[in-house]
Amino acid sequence: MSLTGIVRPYGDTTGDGRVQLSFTLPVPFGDETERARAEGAALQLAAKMGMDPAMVVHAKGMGPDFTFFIVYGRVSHLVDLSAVTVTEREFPVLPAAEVNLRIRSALGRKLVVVGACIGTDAHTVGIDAILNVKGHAGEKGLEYYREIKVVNMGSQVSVADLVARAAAEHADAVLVSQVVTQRDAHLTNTREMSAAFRSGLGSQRPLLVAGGPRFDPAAAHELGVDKIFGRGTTPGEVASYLVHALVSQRDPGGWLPPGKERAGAA
Amino acid sequence: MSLTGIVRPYGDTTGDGRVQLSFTLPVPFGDETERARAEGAALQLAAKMGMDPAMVVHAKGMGPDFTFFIVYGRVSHLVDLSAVTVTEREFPVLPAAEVNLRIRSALGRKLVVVGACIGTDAHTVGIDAILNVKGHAGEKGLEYYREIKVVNMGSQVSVADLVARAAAEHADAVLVSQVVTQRDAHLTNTREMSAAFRSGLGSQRPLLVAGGPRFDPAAAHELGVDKIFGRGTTPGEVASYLVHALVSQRDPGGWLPPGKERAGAA
Amino acid sequence: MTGKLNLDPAVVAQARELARLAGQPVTDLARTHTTVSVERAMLRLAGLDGADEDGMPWVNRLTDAIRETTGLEHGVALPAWDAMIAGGYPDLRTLAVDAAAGLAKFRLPMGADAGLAREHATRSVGAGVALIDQRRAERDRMIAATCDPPMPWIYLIVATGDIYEDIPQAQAAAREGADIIAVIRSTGQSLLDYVPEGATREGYAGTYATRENFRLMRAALDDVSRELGRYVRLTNYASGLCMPEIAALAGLERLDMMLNDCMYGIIFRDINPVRTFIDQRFSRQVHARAGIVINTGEDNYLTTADAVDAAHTVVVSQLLNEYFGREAGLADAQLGLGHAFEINPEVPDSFLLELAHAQLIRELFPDAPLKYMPPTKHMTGNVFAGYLLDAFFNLAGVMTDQSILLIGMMTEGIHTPFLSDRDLALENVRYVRRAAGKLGGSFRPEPDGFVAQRARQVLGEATGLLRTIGSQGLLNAIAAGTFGVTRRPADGGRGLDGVVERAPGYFNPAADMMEADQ
Amino acid sequence: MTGKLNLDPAVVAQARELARLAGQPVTDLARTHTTVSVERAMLRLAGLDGADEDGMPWVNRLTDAIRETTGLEHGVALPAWDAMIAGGYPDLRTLAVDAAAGLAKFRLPMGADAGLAREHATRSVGAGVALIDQRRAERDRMIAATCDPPMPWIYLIVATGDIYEDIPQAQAAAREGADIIAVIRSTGQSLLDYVPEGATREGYAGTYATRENFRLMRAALDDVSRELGRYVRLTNYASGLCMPEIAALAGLERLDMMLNDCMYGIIFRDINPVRTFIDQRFSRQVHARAGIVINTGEDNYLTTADAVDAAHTVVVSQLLNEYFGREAGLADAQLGLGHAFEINPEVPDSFLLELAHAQLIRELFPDAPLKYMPPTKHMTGNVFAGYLLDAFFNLAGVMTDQSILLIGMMTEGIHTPFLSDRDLALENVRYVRRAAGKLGGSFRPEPDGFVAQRARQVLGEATGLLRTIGSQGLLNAIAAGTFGVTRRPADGGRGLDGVVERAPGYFNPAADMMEADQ
Ligand code: B12
Ligand code: B12
Ligand SMILES: Cc1ncc(COP(=O)(O)O)c(C=O)c1O
Ligand SMILES: Cc1ncc(COP(=O)(O)O)c(C=O)c1O
Repeated sequence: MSLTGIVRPYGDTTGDGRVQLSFTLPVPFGDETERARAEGAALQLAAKMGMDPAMVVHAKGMGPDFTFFIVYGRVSHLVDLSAVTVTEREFPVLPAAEVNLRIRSALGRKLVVVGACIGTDAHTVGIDAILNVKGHAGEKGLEYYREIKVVNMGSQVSVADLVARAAAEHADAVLVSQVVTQRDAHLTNTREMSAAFRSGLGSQRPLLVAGGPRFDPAAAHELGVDKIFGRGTTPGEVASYLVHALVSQRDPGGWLPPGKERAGAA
Repeated sequence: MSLTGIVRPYGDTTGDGRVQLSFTLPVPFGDETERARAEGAALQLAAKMGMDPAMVVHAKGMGPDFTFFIVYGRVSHLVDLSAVTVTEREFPVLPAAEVNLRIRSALGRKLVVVGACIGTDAHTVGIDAILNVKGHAGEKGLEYYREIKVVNMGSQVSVADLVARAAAEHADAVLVSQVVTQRDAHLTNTREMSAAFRSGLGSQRPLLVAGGPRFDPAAAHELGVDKIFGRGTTPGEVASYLVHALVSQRDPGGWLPPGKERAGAA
Repeated sequence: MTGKLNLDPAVVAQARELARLAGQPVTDLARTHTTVSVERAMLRLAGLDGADEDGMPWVNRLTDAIRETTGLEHGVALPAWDAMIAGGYPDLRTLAVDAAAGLAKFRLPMGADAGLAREHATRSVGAGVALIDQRRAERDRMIAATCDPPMPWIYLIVATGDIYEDIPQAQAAAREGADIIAVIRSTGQSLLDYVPEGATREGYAGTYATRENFRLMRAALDDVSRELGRYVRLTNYASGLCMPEIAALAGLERLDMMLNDCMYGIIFRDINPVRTFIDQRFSRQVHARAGIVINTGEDNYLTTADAVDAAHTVVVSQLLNEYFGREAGLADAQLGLGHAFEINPEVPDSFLLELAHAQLIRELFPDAPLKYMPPTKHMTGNVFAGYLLDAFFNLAGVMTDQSILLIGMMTEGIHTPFLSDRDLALENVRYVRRAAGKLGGSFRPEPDGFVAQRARQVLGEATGLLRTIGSQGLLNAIAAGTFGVTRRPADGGRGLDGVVERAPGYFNPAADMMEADQ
Repeated sequence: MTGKLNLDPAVVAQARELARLAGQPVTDLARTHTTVSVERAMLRLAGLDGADEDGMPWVNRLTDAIRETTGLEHGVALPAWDAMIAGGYPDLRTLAVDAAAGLAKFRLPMGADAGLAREHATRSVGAGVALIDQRRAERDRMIAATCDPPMPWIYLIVATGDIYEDIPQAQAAAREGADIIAVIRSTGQSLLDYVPEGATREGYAGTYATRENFRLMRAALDDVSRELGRYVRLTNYASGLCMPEIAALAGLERLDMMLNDCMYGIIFRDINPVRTFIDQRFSRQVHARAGIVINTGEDNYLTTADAVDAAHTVVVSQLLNEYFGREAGLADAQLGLGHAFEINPEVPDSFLLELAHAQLIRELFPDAPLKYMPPTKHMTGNVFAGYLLDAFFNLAGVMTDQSILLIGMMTEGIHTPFLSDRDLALENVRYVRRAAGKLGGSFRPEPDGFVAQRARQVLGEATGLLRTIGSQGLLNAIAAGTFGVTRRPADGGRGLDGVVERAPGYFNPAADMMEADQ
């Protein structure tokens, strides 16, 4: 059970390599020959995935053109735990009082957050879980923090409206949620959003944070945002990140949202 | 939906390559770092299996040392249907009357079949489904065939007893069932059985047929038997095969179970 | 359905009366206002179809042109047919093309001109309404020729975004036992103030609702209905900014059921409340005429509110939907009131609570084809747990005699359904129905046991809330976040600019026909 | 448990009386015969442990040597202790070593020699029985110190074949909610006429039942019981040719439950009927003393016979197991009568039929800790369908107040369970118990409805069959294929050569103590 060694999937004995796989192929499952061919095709795929031996334990024709398969088998791939790079959370999770304190002492004003569900996404439960007082998983949301001002624009917000509002509110950070991922809608929308902030506000742009259950947290850079939060995020993590990115790094000369220079100076 | 073309797994659009995978890794899923490492390990395995992108949609710690994962993702492997070799059934399935007729006219006596579950396997339902009058899937078993004499030795039969009985009965064919496959018990037992017939009866050996739900029908040669039947076999298929192997090929000079020469001559 | 819960009929009658009192002012609003979409729906019934090269429908072009010149307070019918007659236009389409180009002249005709316009308009719209009637008769014939499956009807969703992928998936689902196919719409459609045209292939998480998509899918399901000897119903969404128009198109293309709620657009799409209440009334009148069963959306409340705490808001909304629906002419058999199995599976006795809620609703609305929605909120990436939860939903459905079961997908927490998800989901419900279909007969809650008490408690809370709504006003209650813990002020949301108060002399032949129909 | 089925108490009493009549002749057989394994079990209680270098236990060596010289009809105790005393052996082990080498001399002592041998033997065996009593007290203390989980107890299987893989899997299962862990045996063990020795790592589809494996697993479960504050029970199999010995080892190592059926070995292992009936009586006497709950195997019949057609054979067998169990001194609370959820899921109303059967059995045996077995036969490679079927099994279990639920595995149709299969299975039952644990309260079959009628029909068929068995004789009925549609003649099967008729003066101090105990 070493954390750096080589492991294999475990069915019921160490190293047995057992996995379960299911998929559909666009092949018919009618007469005997078709069935044999379909199972052969399924086994070919399993073999290409590295399963040997592989066993088709279930095959079911769905309509005249498709067959669903369940396959069990053994893979010989090794999982090298030392090659797993875990990006440690780059900031500590702080209690709410500490978040408030740091904001007050460093900024001397409230930190302004604008949140929205952009595009045609109407799934607000996730972003509300982060923003609303009610919060999530027993943690209060950002509205509960005395030193954070939250502007929740709700759902289906167009990028143009979001940029305008963020500018008007002198937002330190913009939080957008994307739940619908079909045809990569979340990626398209996030890219569009970050591009608009860049072209609209340039170096004055606020910190950009995206979140949603099917994001890959490692994709922030690629999508042009500063940070991505995935499934199960809690408000405290988000608040702590904001402090880390916008407040704590202020003095050590880290990245500063330039909009704040202005607002702070005003 | 061509039967010879290239296909990919189908989730909800042609060519989307989507598959579902689940497995356990011997890695802990406790604190945040362990969880991140575990998911990373799971994604590493998925990547090695050719899934890209892959998404861990569920991860659950099981005790202190194991984590179960469910992964959805896309594989780019192509399934080449023309490379699937389907071994067509090499014999026609005959109605019972036809089976009886062919045996009577070619052999002039009953065809003798000895069946058993060998080793410590006590699963008789499968072989009984083939042998007993009651049969399987609406088809009567071999006992129902007027021209077949069935000796069903039951379960947990030792190989030595089986060879002795087969010799004593002048069996044309021996049918063994193997259902338990843990630690490849079915393969070991089948090999032991075919070796014993070879060494005990030599060229006089009867036709050797193995069956069970987890056999690979293509492995007959490797296991030293003449034929393997897998899950869902029906008695009619077995009867037809016996006729094909023992009766129909008699005249065209095919392989003859030499025991029969003797018995036929007697 | 003999009562298993010992509900007090007086309390039930009182709840209904309170719902009527709460809804009446909103009905008055709907009777005295029109919307751009109501006007466009009338034009669609009159046969105006198609779109310009940007894809903007001619009904929009024409309505906008009229609005700019004469305004909408008298309706578009008088100016439109007056302009047709005056300009000698052969049809509405030609008029619309000119109108879009700024070439047509509109005025509010008076006297005999008005009479003539009124007569022509009535004739044209009458042809559309007659077509709806024909479609309804066609449905009856199809059902007679195939067969009407017994309830509960199995309701399944397709959502590929591409009508040509949807079709084979829908047919496959029907072959595996689906009685109803719903084609989910692309995420953004409800916010569009026009109905797209033609067959479409690129929706997000759903396929655009267009007349052509309706036609293609209905034809495909007719084929499969004949193949199976079982009439397979088609559902879409009369919801969003174009609710009335989509209702008209559904009637014209023989859809069988439509998602249509008096408040869903308000709460979940941030569409203006007034706009929604006006649009829903007209759309329901059309549905009534077309013999379409509506499906209401109370299930949605339980995705944003807690299913135990907010159980009574579901009942309140159903009573309102019932009131508005009946008022618009819908028969009880057309009121597919919605509710859902959304209690957190970690809650002790969650299944008993679900049974209490489902049985309560069954007894409150004995003649309504209740639509029961599967778990969604508590579906995670654990597809095995999800498959299990869906089975218990199916079981609650058969035990409490629900009419329409929307079949849950084990991958609900992950993606829009795969073909195989749907197939497995159907295997699930088929097993439950076959194995435990008659369990309801042995389900007899103890008279003062957990189930019966819970049901009575929810009914009591519903009555209390209806009383509050009655005194504060429905629009204020919505603004205060009563439904789905979402606040929607009466002057907020999209589409308010499409609302117009009717002037005296307002004329809309479609509205008149529907009203007369009731 | 108030009756929900309106069973006629007179019919129930009659069924019990018929079972007694059918079983009595077999009991007489058991009282007048012994077997090699009964003798060896006595030696084990007297402290003889270990095996020679071929792995053959000393109890076998000693018994075989005595059998060859004096025969077994007087029991091994007299010749053995006589030889010890005469040969000045320090202990049985030394004697056995010599006996195996042909160096020990045996005779049937008479008079005072016999008295002395009897006295020594009684003392030695008494020490073993005292150890069993201690273990029983130890169990009581452990339960008091941890806590006894409420029923239904969740029963889970481990089956890796390797005791050192079994242990972590068992602990993981306990942590996830298992109340009982059963270590399945290697496929071949029941046909071995000896009990293997030591910790073992290479079973097929199960792990050998050995004293050391018992000890290791019980210790591991004690650890986890303390960790969880909940006593986790351990189960194994007192079945096969060594049934009596394994029962003794189980008592000595504080196992809590044992699979132990009066007919399983006959039907499913082709063990000789007479051998089995003798062995089962002695093993049950040991279980009675050890406070071990037995589990009977009626579930197995439904894997070879049809679960609807053969439902009554389950009831008949349970009544026989009850009779034989009580006769051997077991309290009702030790009678874990088995039955199963094995109806083909394609059969209409299968779940109602299952409920009828389960409720019938619950009402027939109100004080027995019924053991309810999950679907196995109709579990295919479709693990989703399997997960669903298991859920309905769990539901039937909680609805009909079963005591012990063996938790089904979604991969039943494929392989012995993976670690994750077990975890998912526990999630399944936890959900069902939490969500629907109280559903039984609302489960009230209509007095003459489908469920009640089916239950009465099965009881009627059982009574009829018992009457037939009474007149033809139980051994003949078994030979005719009454149970599990498998014919087992009284003179067939394995182990008959290990049966010996007791001579006058037969002496077995263990048997005597157990008999006195009753
Ligand atoms: C509730 C719900 C709805 C509600 C939404 C109500 C509302 N006001 O939000 C209603 C009923 C309206 C709805 C409608 C639709 N839905 Co919906 N819905 C869901 C459901 C059941 C739960 C989502 C949810 O609330 N999760 C709970 C929250 C707390 O979790 P979360 O969103 O992951 O948020 C957490 C993290 O991701 C993170 N996070 C999220 N956002 C952000 C943002 C920031 C800045 C940060 C830091 C963190 C963060 O923090 C949160 C707390 O941990 C899911 C299925 C499921 N079980 O997941 C489907 C689902 C999301 N819906 C889906 C679809 C397709 C739709 C529709 C488009 C269907 C249609 N065509 O009609 C419609 C239209 C809505 C639209 N245009 O978007 C699909 C999306 C498929 C996909 N992956 O593309 C899903 C997965 C269902 C499915 N399998 O098909 N839906
Ligand atoms: C019934 C059953 C039993 C019964 C057997 C009764 C009997 N007299 O047969 C009982 C209860 C006794 C039993 C006991 C055990 N069983 Co069992 N049992 C099953 C079960 C539920 C069904 C098997 C069955 O009857 N299938 C129906 C028949 C018709 O199908 P079939 O065998 O595949 O046969 C067909 C074809 O394969 C083919 N065929 C089969 N044989 C032959 C032979 C020839 C010549 C031909 C031509 C064709 C042919 O034709 C048949 C008709 O189509 C399976 C689980 C499952 N759902 O599959 C477990 C299963 C087979 N059992 C299993 C185990 C481990 C055991 C035990 C060893 C457990 C234990 N340690 O105590 C014991 C001991 C038995 C032993 N020593 O073998 C495992 C095997 C795991 C593995 N793959 O290694 C299974 C898969 C369960 C599991 N998941 O753990 N079992
Ligand atoms: C009543 C009702 N209308 C409409 C919809 C969704 O339609 P859209 O979001 O496309 O308006 C739903 C969601 O399921 C609904 O329940
Ligand atoms: C009562 C009983 N004894 C024993 C066994 C299995 O033990 P074996 O086959 O190892 O004798 C079973 C099978 O599950 C059983 O039900």
